[in-house]
Amino acid sequence: MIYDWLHNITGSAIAAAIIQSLLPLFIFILPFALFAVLLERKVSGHMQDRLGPMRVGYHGILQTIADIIKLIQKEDIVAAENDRRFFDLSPILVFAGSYAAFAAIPFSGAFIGSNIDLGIVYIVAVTGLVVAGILMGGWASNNKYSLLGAMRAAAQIISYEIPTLLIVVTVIMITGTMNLFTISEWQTQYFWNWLILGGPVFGTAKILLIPLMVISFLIIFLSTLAEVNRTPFDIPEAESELVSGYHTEYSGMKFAMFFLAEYANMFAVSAIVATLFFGGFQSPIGYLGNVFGVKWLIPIEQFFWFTAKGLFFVFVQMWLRWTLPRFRVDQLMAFCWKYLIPFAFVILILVGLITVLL
Amino acid sequence: MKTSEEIFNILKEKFGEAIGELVSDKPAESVIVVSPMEIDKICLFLRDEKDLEFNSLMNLSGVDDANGEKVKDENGNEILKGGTLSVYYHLESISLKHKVTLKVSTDRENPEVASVEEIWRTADWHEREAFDMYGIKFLNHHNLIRILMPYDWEAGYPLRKDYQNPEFYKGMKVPY
Amino acid sequence: MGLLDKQFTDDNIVITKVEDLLNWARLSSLWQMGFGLACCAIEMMATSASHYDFDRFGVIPRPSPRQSDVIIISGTVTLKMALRIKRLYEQMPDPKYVISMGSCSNCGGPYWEHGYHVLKGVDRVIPVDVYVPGCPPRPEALLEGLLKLQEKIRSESLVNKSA
Amino acid sequence: MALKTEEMVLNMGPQHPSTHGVLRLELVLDGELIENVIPHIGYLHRCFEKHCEAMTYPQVIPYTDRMDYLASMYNEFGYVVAMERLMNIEVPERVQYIRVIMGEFQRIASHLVALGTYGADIGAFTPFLFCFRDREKILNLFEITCGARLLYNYMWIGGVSHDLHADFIRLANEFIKEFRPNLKELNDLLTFNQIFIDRTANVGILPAETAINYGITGPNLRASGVKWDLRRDDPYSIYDKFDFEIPIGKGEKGTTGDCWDRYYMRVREMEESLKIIEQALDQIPEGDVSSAIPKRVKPPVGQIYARVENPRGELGYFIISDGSLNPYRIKVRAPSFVNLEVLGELCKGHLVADVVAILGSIDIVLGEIDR
Repeated sequence: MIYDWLHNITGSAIAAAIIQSLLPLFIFILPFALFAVLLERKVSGHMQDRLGPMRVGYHGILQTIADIIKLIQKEDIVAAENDRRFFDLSPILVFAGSYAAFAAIPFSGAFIGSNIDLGIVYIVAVTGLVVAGILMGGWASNNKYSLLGAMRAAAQIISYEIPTLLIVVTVIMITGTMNLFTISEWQTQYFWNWLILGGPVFGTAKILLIPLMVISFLIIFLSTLAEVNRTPFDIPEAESELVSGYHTEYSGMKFAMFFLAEYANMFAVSAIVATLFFGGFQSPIGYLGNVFGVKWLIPIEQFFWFTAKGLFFVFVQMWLRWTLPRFRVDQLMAFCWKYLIPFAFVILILVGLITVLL
Repeated sequence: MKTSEEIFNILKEKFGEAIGELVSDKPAESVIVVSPMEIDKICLFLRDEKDLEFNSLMNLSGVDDANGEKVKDENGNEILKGGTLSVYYHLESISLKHKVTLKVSTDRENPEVASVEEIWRTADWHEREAFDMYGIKFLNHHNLIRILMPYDWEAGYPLRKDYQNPEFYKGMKVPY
Repeated sequence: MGLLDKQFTDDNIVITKVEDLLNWARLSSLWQMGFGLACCAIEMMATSASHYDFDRFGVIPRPSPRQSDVIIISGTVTLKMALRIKRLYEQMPDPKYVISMGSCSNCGGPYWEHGYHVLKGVDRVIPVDVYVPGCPPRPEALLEGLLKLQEKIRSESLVNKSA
Repeated sequence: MALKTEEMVLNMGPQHPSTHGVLRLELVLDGELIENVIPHIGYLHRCFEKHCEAMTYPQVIPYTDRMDYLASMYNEFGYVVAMERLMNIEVPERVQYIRVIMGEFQRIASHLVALGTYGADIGAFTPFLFCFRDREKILNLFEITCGARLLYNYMWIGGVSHDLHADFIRLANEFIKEFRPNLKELNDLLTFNQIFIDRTANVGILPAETAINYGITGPNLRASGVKWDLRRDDPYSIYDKFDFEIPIGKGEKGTTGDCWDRYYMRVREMEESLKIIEQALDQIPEGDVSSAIPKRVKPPVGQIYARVENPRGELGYFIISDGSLNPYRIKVRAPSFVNLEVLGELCKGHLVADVVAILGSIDIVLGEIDR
């Protein structure tokens, strides 16, 4: 594990912990956010018969870097009517919420920020901070659009946490653990052992589980989509209605933090979906490291598979964003309370029965 | 289908004095001149009478007739004194497919016309526009305020023929 | 200008290099305020659309003035609108730029003489960086205007304010 | 006892992503429910009518372009029809055909913008760009005809400024062939998307009675189920020579006269326009396009109200001539100006998001509202 290795070379538990906690930020979240923003623009461009950024670096690869450097230079506006303290705190809280989630995400067999036993519950809990941040920002902005956006966001995120949690509980019943690392390990090696295909169990249970798991996957994917405010659930920042929702009043780096948090969040929820249903860091087709007997290759391969799966779901999110229109706020709530939650409950009960009886 | 003459005769019979003349010299369309204070009753009749059914007001336009005398004001600008402002109503029946044009003329110094806003809701903004541009006051209009010009525009009614542009508006120079 | 304004008194090699980096970032990421006024706004939309693709230059529309760098005044500015434009301009964070697109916002255009309600040139209320002539300017003209603005930003300096 | 809540007044515009220009809406809200919508217009008042009085008759044409800048060709069309009636000019047949072709192309281009921006209002950004891609091809056709992309000054009193380019008919036919599949693609992507239907069906229902009383015209009136099209009911130019249908709203996905109907009306009108263009391209005769253009436009004393079916509804020109070279008074009956009035009525009891949907479905152009 990285921590032990760091502990060995630094000789200090605190230093090792600090370095380890910063690692995901620097080796993963920041590069990922830079990459994802560009990817978003490229994907949207190509879907719309355009090219997207072309002038900054080869095919615009430096575009986001330019954006960030520019945002650093921008004036940081705090209007007289803003509630200064909360206005400043909000982007930090939002970013912290999505960043903290990365602590429990198992990137590979050798690299997980903190291998806590309550991993999945921790992630769901800590992303709740985001709601507080958004509400704070919307209120402190003292802008009616921001306020409406924040209210919508709070209602939406809290509602959609329920189906997410129900599905998470379903998964916990099958796997018998809340530890994300163990859940990943449990869906060993090949893709037929992934939970979406019933997990590494055989017989009647597997056949019964497959349709349930497919539906659970759809439910959790949709509800996590709503939790990160992506189309078709992007009503908190609905551009055509609320200008840009809760971050209307933010400029410069504070806005960049919201931006960064959004993309970090996108990956976080993709990672959760991938971990729960698609084998986490496990390769679908076995490891080259095993074939050639090179043990140190395996964690790297695992890291590759994990990011690939995560990026795939991020891509799906973008794909949806540039294809679908947006729900209305009441339809969004109805969708959650009238469809997702009842379905999730039924699945919870059925899976409970299956695990008890078979 | 009814021609303007037929409609004119029906109106003349019904309203008598309030109906003026029928102007119909080619190539112009024929226009029925009516009294500005009776226009609302006439319009209501035109809308509700069975074989007329003018259910749509196509257009309502104010016109400055500029038929008063020209005098110089204290700044040496030419302004018009006296004369009339007119309002044209273009009515149409979507079901019976006939049209008619009404015209009212009112005093330029104190232009007052009865509002037809209650009869056709579309008249609301048209009348506000005529008020905005010519200062014609539509009696019984529920919200007769400026519509295109700023609410605090004080320099008069721009489409009148003797309108003078102000030099400044809120610190911005108006002329080129 | 923004945070770094007036904090350097003399020129040296480090500052020049930093300057280049900062200018490069600014000019390659000009977020435009999604705001159209009149006819020119349609050509501005056409410029953002597939055929001309503003996004190639890093220009994306932002709905909020707080997050935009450049405001394109695309169309006739009326007296009623002028004060709002001034306000929007004031709401944008520094460094900010203005492109005046089309004859109307340059000088009143076809409405210069009898337009009793038209502001004859947006530069009477806010400072303009680049004027794009035309009625309306073709999308190519607007792109050229953007390139001119980029050129202008490239020569900006931390030490001396550009004229 | 109901909880008493305080109303909130939300100002939407003049700078807002989906007010389609510089419109300001004052929304009186109870939470997210609309209690009242008060439109404030005039932010683009460019004094069209004052300019007319100072210009000669042909000089007015460029100003008509700039009113409804999405349908410039049709604005000119209306003005020249009015002037020709006033002056009693017989226009060569080729000119009539060219005008109809241009007018219908303009209708398609204008509807494309309407549909695209409507998609963007609802939250789907991609259809917007697809629509603009197709519109660009129509603009190319206009460009080879008269050299301008947006504001043409093409139709003159008694004729048109240039004859068709030698390649025009071939290119137009190519466009039609390309455009039909694209229209189907738009339908698949947006029109029949379930989320889109949920957002627009049964929203902002406009009954026929109300529509007529408010003077609504064009696609908005037809979507309410009234078969009223000036191309049929008050023919001008040569529209009586073509075979086309007038689609009306049937409430397929909800109630007749809802937003979806108004949206779909435009899709179907584009199909009809394509039919008209195809017929016109087939039948167009040879001839001179400038033979009837008068050297000096000096109409007799009189007044006329002439109207055409603009992409947005009834565009009427009320022209008073005093026998001189300048018009005495031109008043424009702008379809958007009249159509927008009904907004408050439609929005009551809906949510904030619906205001955007309803406003988009009315399809307004501020240049025409404020003139």
